[in-house]
Amino acid sequence: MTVSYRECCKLALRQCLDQEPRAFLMGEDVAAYGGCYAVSKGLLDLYGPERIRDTPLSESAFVGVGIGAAMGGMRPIVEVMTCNFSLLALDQIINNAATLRHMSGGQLGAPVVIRMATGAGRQLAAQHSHSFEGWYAHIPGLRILAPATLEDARFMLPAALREQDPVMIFEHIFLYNQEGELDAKVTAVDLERAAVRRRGAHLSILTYGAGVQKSLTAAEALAAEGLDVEVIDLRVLRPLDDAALIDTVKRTHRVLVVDEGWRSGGLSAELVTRVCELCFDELDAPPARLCTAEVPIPYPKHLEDAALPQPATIAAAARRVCGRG
Amino acid sequence: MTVSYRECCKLALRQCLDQEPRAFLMGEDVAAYGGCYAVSKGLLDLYGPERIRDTPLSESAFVGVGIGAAMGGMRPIVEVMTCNFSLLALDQIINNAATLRHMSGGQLGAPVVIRMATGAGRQLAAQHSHSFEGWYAHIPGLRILAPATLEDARFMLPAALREQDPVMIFEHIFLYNQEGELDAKVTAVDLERAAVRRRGAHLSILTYGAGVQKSLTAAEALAAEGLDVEVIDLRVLRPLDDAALIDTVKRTHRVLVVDEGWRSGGLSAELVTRVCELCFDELDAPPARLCTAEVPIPYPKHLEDAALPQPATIAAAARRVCGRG
Amino acid sequence: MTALPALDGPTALELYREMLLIRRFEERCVELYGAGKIRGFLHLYDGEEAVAVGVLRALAHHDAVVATYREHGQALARGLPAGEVMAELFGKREGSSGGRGGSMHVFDAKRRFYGGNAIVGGGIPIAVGLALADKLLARPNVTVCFFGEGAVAEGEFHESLNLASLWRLPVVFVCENNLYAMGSALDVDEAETDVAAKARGYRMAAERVDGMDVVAVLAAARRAVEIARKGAPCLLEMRTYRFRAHSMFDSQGYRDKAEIERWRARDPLTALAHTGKAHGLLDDAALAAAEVAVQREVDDAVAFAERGTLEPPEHLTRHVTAPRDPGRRA
Amino acid sequence: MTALPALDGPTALELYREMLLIRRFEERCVELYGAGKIRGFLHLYDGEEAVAVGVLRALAHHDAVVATYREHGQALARGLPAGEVMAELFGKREGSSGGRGGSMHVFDAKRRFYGGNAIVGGGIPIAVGLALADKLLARPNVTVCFFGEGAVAEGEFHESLNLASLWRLPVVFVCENNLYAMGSALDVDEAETDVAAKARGYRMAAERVDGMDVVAVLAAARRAVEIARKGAPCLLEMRTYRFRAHSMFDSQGYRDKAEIERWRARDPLTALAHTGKAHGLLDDAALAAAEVAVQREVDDAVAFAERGTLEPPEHLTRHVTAPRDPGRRA
Ligand SMILES: Cc1ncc(C[n+]2csc(CCOP(=O)(O)OP(=O)(O)O)c2C)c(N)n1
Ligand SMILES: Cc1ncc(C[n+]2csc(CCOP(=O)(O)OP(=O)(O)O)c2C)c(N)n1
Ligand SMILES: [Mg+2]
Ligand SMILES: [Mg+2]
Repeated sequence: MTVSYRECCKLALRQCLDQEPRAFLMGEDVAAYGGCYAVSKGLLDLYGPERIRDTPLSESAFVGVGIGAAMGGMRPIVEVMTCNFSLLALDQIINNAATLRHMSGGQLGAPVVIRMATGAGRQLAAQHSHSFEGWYAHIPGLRILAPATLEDARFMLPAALREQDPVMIFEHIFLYNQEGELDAKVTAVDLERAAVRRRGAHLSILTYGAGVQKSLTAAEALAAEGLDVEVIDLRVLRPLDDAALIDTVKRTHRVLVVDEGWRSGGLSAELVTRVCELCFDELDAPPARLCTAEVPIPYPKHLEDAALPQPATIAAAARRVCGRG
Repeated sequence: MTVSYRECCKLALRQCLDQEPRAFLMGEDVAAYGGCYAVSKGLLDLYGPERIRDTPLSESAFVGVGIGAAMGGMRPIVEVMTCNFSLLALDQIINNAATLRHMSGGQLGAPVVIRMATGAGRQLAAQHSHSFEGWYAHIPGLRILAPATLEDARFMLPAALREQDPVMIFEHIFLYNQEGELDAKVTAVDLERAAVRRRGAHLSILTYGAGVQKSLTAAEALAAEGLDVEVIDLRVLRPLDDAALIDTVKRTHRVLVVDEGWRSGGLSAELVTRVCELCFDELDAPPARLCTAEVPIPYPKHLEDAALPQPATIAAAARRVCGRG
Repeated sequence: MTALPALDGPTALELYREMLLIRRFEERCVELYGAGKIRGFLHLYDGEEAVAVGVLRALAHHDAVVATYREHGQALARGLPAGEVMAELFGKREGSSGGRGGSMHVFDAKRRFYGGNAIVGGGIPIAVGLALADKLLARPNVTVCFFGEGAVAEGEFHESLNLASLWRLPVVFVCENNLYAMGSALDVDEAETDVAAKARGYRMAAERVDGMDVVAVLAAARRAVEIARKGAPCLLEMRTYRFRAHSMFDSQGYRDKAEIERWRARDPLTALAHTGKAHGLLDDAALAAAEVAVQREVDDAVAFAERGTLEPPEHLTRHVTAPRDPGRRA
Repeated sequence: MTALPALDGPTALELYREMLLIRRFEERCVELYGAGKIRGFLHLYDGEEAVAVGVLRALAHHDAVVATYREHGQALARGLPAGEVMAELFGKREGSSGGRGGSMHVFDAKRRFYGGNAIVGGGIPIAVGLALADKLLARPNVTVCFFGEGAVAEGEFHESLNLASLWRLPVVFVCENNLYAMGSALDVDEAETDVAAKARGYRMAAERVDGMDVVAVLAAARRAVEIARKGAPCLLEMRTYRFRAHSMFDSQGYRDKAEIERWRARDPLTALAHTGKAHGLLDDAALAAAEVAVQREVDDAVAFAERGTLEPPEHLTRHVTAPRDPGRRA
């Protein structure tokens, strides 16, 4: 039976609400409207308005309320519609959620899960197309998740709900409609490790989110040319899985980072740097990165496409790293 | 005659207010109180309350008002007391100031200067010790400045005021009391280039802000050991001066980045990555970085000291990069 | 429909024509969205036309306007050429924002139309800043700031109203209270649903206006602009309604059809046509002529947009910052 | 000083003793700051003692408290051991927050004392969240949230009050209106300076209270806690004054000495001593004994802090996230 990424997100919410009586979902239009990307459609009827709570447009306050409720013993799942609006709540996320445990000397924690949509690709223009997940990964105290597969969309959230610290989950807007079979053997996922989505011998692509599918597409094309590409889905953007990086570089000796964040100061730089720090001597070529152009995302499709990494540009970059450019 | 960094900041403000009738200063406690770090002390008497405007504690609104006033033809200098509070204004900075020109197809710009204090080292604990300048450097549309010297404190602001786009200036709290002679030959500075603060042959330290002085101190100690270190003050954190990076690496072939930002996903990663991208083959050793530990800054002095790069740890890292560790 | 004190025939016809232009323009947008010519988010002003048309008629050309993502109505009422707005929706370089912005970011510097802001509440401080510039430069301008009633829950609304009042700035805040923020009814979002009362809480004049009645809107806007022109902010709470979905993705489970029908019965176009005729200011011939003219204007707009050109991808990184004097680095 | 309806001698003495403890504790802090034992920002409660002492006496131990960076008074009145608070100011591991927080971040999970927040307004949503948790878990608790009048300009204040009222949450908002936010007088910051009126604008009960009168504060707090206990938020605007500088760095050019002297004449300690004696609830011997006991408590606190230990630097990265089951990665 095929299922969509969106449905996986919903099943994940249901599991949380069914298994954890202290869990509740809160955010703008999660209840009556059903969620801006229809993820929570129907949940209001199932769980009622106490557990599926519509909030006013008050990002800073309702994220803070989620943090406070977590401190008070609840297990809030806060939906900030999209990462574009999360800037309004950033003070709460950084100065409260991420620092509370430390400031209190370990006495208190804020086990709140903050979900949001992220990414470009739907012609939503400059203010609605941000990819901030890599940027958030800079902040100590947060765990940052980027589900790229149906299984991760399905099982990361329940795992996040069991964490003792704040977790942010970034669901890519481009993936919601993605459909496929859920692997029946998977009933839970860890929140630690990167995953090898395709084995390869010549080059490692390090990516996450919507970059995974694009990189797999590129890898297929490259395979036809005799280039055997490994695709690593980082899954957890903070803390990064160093062991997985070392592992793959030892196998392929070449690295390409594919990141839908902007180039300068993005997560791509961290990955290149880690690879250099962890296994410089294993490298047969300078690690490279392919990122979104350093421009607020433009509205027209052809320009938006040109701004983002695409299978074709990924393939081209891969060839360059392998000296076939 | 010696002058302090704080006085240089004030002289810079005075030059702006004297030479540009459309300039005004706005922020919390800039007028009656004289600025939380006493930078604007006395300016209210000189320029009056229309040009030295106290604002309420409404960071998002008054930064947005600065952007709007800039769109309306003024040349606002907005002081956000410290970068710690700037998170509250981040939506305005990113979604309006940084994107306006692009969204409007180049018709409009927001020539606003946003100044703020940054940095740790005064035992102000987790919420008041952030170093966000490197993080801001991720955002296209912004120019990010980090004055580390008296001359830059004195002349970056007037230059910023002539820009057509938003500029953010991060003044390090540890530097305000720094004193010295202003170089009389300098009457203006550019907002483009990194500066070589010390010439050296064996290693390039790339740093900025309070890291410059610390690195120079380390360099002196290393000189006694026969290690000749070059210290590059980046000055402009966005856009980075690639030519200067290539230049110095070609001279020394070894790189250490010193950054008071957190390690993962910080500016340090971008610098390491650029160096790899621009001149991998010039490198005699993997580029290294020394950053602030990945922890909200703790209050006690000994732990805060341990969290931040210090001359001794810089020297130790430098030795390691040079194979003398 | 209020009495028509100083309204003359030509003005009545012009108000009608402007509302009709918005209506027909957006009807075409829906078709074009279906055809894939317009993409991204598209928020229609259907039902709310009287607000933009009435308010903006009270402005002078030197005044400024700040709007939201639901701003086709404001853009057209402000006099932006329909062809340029349509070209923007097509993402063409001939568009109001050179095609970079799309439906949510229509700008026109010449006409002091400052967007087009897709962050709820994000434009409010901008408007206050524009007004501050006007005050500091001693220009006699007023800035009108549109936002929905949903924005009232954002902290920025409060911060901005306080500042505007504290500094006595010439802003007219226009709250388009269409009762819903996406799917959230006002009383789901607000403990106190009287928006005008909130403004009075900042010591500024505020009025609640029937936003389905363009004549009432115009009259209230004239009063408001006069207050602002004298140097004080004020707020107009426009009670209005959107007849259609929030955007192209909205199944509207949060309200019932009967409610929509009740409001449709108060369609601002029909209402004006009716009263205009009753008072002898409008007649069927004039209305029919307006329909023809507007249809042509919309046809022309679409043709203009169709003819428009795409920016070459090599221009991608333009307009991030102003072009720099290449000599500078030397 | 208000009449003393139900106040008995022991309670009067206890209120006095608590206020005196805060006063003497902080006087010692100033000395210790001069001696370099305490560093960072240090904000004194000098003059405002009646607020924390009166409000927190109205709470049960299961209630919760959220405070600001000016929270020594709240911490002590909440019953945190003076030695632990002082050790925190010394940065010692025996401190309330293990030394990690310092003056601005005193926490005590056992006593439901949730800090210590140095971002103006930052604690307000946290308090609303704590109250939401109590409501959802059907616990009969109330959360008290302290903040200064400067915080009223922050958008978060408005967003939070709206939410608390909309969802009918058991929060008592306590605005410590000491007339200044650093150097900004309230009328420099606010178009409307009546804070209680702002709360009423969110349909919540609000009262203005003489914050220099601990008995009035206690009475008002009891009323407020009762309202909250029944499931509705309310706000108390405490009119008070800080006798000293905002922090250790403040030349106080923004107010004149005479104003300070006028307020000093209303010192909450002297005022309570005076009325207490007039009503036969306190006598000189009891006050003198309180002085001796408090001095000893402060001496002991300093000694405790001095004896405290420093966390080894190898522990630096502790308490960023909870320790993880090492098996997890397997
Ligand atoms: C800060 C922010 N939060 C959420 C959104 C998503 N969003 C877009 S429109 C909207 C509803 C706004 O309602 P209202 O202000 O009443 O305006 P209307 O759409 O009714 O005209 C929401 C929640 C946004 N764009 N910005
Ligand atoms: C968001 C934010 N902005 C600015 C500051 C700097 N600051 C610290 S205290 C203060 C004044 C606050 O005044 P008020 O709320 O009245 O409290 P009081 O200090 O008088 O007790 C300011 C501006 C801050 N800590 N947080
Ligand atoms: Mg609405
Ligand atoms: Mg105050």
